[in-house]
Amino acid sequence: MNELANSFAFNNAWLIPALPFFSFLVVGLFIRPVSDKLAGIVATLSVATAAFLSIWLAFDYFSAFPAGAEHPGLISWSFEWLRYEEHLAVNVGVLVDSLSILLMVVVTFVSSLVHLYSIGYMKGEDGYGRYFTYLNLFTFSMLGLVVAPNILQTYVFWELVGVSSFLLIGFYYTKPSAVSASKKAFIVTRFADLFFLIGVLLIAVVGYNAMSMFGAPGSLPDNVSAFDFSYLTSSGVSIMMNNLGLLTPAMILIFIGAAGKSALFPLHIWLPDAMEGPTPVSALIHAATMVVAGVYLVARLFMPFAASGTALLVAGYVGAFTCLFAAVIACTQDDIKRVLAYSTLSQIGYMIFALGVASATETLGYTASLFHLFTHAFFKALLFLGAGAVIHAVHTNNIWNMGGLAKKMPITNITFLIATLAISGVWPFAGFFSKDEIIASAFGTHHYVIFAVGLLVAGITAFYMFRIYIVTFLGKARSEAVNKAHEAPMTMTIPLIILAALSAVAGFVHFGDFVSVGAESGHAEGGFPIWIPALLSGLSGIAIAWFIYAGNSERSKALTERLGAIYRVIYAKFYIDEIYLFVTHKIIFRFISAPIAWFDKRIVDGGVDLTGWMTRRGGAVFSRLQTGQAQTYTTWMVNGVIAVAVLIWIFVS
Amino acid sequence: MDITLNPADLTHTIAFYTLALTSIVAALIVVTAKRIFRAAVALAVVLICGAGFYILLNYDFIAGVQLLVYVGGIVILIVFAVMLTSSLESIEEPPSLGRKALGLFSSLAFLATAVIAFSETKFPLSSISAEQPKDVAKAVGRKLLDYGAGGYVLPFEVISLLLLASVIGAIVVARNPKRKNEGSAT
Amino acid sequence: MSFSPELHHWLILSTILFSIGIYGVLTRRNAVGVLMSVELLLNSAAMNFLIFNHYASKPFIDGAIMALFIIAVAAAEAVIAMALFVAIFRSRKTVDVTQINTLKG
Amino acid sequence: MLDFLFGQLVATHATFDVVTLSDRTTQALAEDPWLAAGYALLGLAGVGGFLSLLGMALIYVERKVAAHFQCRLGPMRVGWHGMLQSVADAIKLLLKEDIIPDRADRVLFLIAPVFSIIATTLGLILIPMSPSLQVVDLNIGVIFISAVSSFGVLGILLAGWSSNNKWSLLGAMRAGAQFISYEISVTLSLLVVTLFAGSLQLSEIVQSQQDGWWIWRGHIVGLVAFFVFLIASTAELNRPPFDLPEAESELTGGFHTEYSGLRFSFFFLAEFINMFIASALAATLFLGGWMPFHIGGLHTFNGLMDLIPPGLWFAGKTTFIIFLIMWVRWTFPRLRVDQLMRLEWKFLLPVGFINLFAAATLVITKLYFFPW
Repeated sequence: MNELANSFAFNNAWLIPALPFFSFLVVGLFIRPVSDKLAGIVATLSVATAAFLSIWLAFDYFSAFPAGAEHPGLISWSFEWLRYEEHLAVNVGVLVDSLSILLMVVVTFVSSLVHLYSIGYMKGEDGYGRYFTYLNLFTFSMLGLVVAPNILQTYVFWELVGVSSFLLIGFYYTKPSAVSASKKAFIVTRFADLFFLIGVLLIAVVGYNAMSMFGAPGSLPDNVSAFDFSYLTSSGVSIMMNNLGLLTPAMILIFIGAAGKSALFPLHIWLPDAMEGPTPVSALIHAATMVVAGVYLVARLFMPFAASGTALLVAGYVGAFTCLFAAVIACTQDDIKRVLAYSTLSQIGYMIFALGVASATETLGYTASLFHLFTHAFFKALLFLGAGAVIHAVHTNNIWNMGGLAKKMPITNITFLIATLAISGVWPFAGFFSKDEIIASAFGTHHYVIFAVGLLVAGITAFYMFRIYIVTFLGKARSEAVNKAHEAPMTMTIPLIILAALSAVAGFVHFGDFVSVGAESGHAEGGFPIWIPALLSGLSGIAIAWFIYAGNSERSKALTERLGAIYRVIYAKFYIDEIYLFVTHKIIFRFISAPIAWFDKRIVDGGVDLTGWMTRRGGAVFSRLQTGQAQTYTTWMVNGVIAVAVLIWIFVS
Repeated sequence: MDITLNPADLTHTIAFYTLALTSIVAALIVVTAKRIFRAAVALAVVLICGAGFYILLNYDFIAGVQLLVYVGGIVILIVFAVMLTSSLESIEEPPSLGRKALGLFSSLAFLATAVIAFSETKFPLSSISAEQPKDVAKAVGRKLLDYGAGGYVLPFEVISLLLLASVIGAIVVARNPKRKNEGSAT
Repeated sequence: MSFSPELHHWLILSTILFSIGIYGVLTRRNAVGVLMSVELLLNSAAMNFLIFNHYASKPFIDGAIMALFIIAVAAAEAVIAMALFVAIFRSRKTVDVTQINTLKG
Repeated sequence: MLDFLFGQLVATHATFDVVTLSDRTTQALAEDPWLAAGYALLGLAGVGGFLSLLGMALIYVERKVAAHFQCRLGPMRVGWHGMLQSVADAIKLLLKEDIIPDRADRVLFLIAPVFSIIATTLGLILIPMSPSLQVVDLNIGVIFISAVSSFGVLGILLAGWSSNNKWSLLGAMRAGAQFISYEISVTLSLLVVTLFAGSLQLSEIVQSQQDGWWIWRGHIVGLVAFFVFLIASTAELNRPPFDLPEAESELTGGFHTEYSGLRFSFFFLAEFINMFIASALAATLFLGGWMPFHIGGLHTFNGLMDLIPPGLWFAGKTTFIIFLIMWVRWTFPRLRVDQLMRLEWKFLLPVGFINLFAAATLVITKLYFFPW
């Protein structure tokens, strides 16, 4: 703490989430009705300032606690919001540690670029000011989430993220598809959040009781609350909960919440639809904010997860399955944003299974996961923004209506290619290092199935990414729109260039020195050079894509026909949505909801109606007493008083 | 039967019974008179007799206030109300027999209850030596403005507020709504 | 037995007046008549205060103050009642309380 | 406290102290109720005689004054300068037929004039005409006078109602409204003097003016109170320019349109005696009553003034104020109803309140002339 006492950025860390919030209020209430243009500028500037502050904070923090040293969690600012008991309080505050700094930097940085990009992208749209208002709110929610020092604040902002994503996905609220997509996203994540809430309450109850019995653990201040992360991640709590048999259920419940936000199988169905929002919003949701919230949550609670073991393993396999599953679907989709959405699912799967394979002693996976989060934020944002630029130019999402855009849009082409290479894991781009580390951690912890999936998906990723790259940018133009396409304006290309540069070099950061968990940073390098099969896998994917899609399109069509039914199943995304519909409509609605509705209508409402009916009838009967004659009432009153007097007299004397 | 014939006491007694008889008769006229104006006059008589009672009880100041406010103010107000709402020819219909019976029952029940209660209760009488303040008006005035323990300054203020509120309320209620937009005409 | 007025004589007198007032309140058809009967009630209550003050708490004058208050309240009440009667008469052309029964259930 | 029932007819020589009944007389009266009753009857008879004489005199004065204001002579035929005119009128009135309208409320019609005359009588007995001439000296005199004067208006209301005549009813209602309104101002100015004197008893109020009359010893406050009292009492008396309740040109005769003969003379008499009472009250409260003109501290001057008998002082002052009221009658035109109400509620009432407040300040700070 002392090292940072003089740091402006640390002392005013609350400004980082607060700036977008104030901007949200000011823009939404005062500027938006006056000037759309100013709204965009103010919103962008506020987030850019927050980004600047968070980078400053990162700089100060890592100067005070240099690479390799221990990175303590510090509370920069906090106030007591609710206090129930001595050990049951909810604070609102700003927690500064390496994890929150990482996410603050990523969120504010990507968000400010998205804001900047949006100024160009959204020009001329209806609701321009409203858009920036929502964007600010979204950024604020996400920042509030990552700086939360306790799980209840996390939960509050978690829901706020859900609300603001609902608003943004449904931004084109006149479009029925956008409306249903926003509802879908909200309901699915909300459904998952329910489990999260139960998990939170479970651990809070146990933690509170433990603290009432034994007092605060020695290393923590006396006024620590059962909700605080510092308390939840201490080993004593985990052991005790484990002994009670509650740790694994609680952690799995929390993981379900994380899976909802991070769109892990089977709660992934909202994410591909979420592209109904404006493309920069997709970039923000997919790259830096909403979907990584789940990863962040698991990372934040890594110690209890690790203590449970089982929960972590569940996370690992769910992640690995999502990773493969989404990658396979991505190979068949025609919508450029949909492909990118499935690639996001796949990459999130990587991050989650990397966390899953890690343990309290073997922590490489933790570092690798966050490293991938870090690099993925840049190239996925880049991919989406590039795709946005393309869509902006040709006004279609279907890749088969594009082609040959490389000449029309050189900057977009090059930046998109860099991102594609990065996500495919080609040296020296960022994705290579992080993905390599993930695969290595899976291998190093002897999870060979997951390791194999990781290797396979690396190839598939390269395949589908190059599929869309080749179809979109190379070859001949396949539609009229392409001929009219031209390069995007400056506000859109500048973010592309910045992100491209970062995608290229971000991998060289010695990430493990900064973000790690536990005592050792656990670089399980050496031994077998994992990067060779990983790279080979990626390159072979690129080669297959090149073979199939470069040149004429005959081969791809032939392949499609030959795969037949399998292709159709994959193209229909394994009919997951249909299964959901079937389950909800045919089973849940018919056998659970309908009886409940009947019960509600007939028994509950009927009871209320009966009360009302009885009251009305009773009123009708008693209203006969209401003659409207004041003197009748007075007679009752006088005789009543006399009766009371007589009664008092009889009973008192 | 032992009738003491202390002359001062006798005049007192005669005055009491005369006034009592007058006031009871007048009160009966108040509640039964078919011509409402006669009831008002009877009410004035009852109230004047009330002032007489107060004088018999040595509260001459209260008697003065009674005459001033009740007879001079309230009765005249009531007479006004009569004049505004009925005419000389309007003779009140007698109440229905049931209502009459009910009223008679209620009032007699009250009378019986109260009289029985009085006869059963031992009231703590003040000692013979206790003297009433010489100048009741002065004592009442001091008590009304006394803000210490046992003072009545708060009720006094409340009463003044009540009067103000009732005056304003009366104006608002009685004002002809059709004429409210006219200028300064009264 | 003495005929000279004592506490009980006074109390019975005021009670009789009060009972007559009750009868009037309950049976009078004219609203002004009801108001007059209420004045009877108030008057006998004030009288009771003075009676008790005279016979039961001689050195104090709190009863007299209460009587004063009752007179003041009666004045306020008469003012309001008269305004109400005028307003009612204006809209319904009658002050017969048995006709004023719009509150009938 | 029953002493007011018997009265305090005092028959001793003039001194400046209030002379009460001697102890022996008081004892005699207390011991023998028949004596006391006789005494009371005697007092009442005296008052009644005084009442009628005074009334006739006032009527004569009124007519003469009016005539001279209009540059004519007035009654000249009966007696010297028409001195006996009032007697002739009285005889005429007494012999007139007493008409009761067919559809009138007989009972009320008959008792209405009695109400008026009783109120007047009750007011009259309180006036201290000289140290020895005061029928009753109540310790709540001021309140009592205000109270009984309202009986008079009750009589007027009764008369107006029971006549079953539109003019009468209108006149009565005007009288009632006027009386209730102006009663407030009268009481407020009475309270000013009560504050100054520290007593409600009329004899004590007169005593308190030994060093100077309240009209000038009380600075401007006393003067203002005096004028407010004068205006408001003129209005209460239904005299011009406030004679709306009986305005001949509008209501033919107001509340007494239907009255004739003796009953009419009751109203007539009551009206004039009321004027006398108002004047006498003004003289008593503001001009020192029977108290001679004194200036605090100037003993020689005061002694000189004492040579004039107090009864004369009282008569002089009262006559002066009566003259004032008559003067006003022939000087100002009659007000409209709305002007009348506006004068009271928007002018006299605020002035009265401010004046009372000023009086309270004056009393607390003892800022009179001769504050001993």
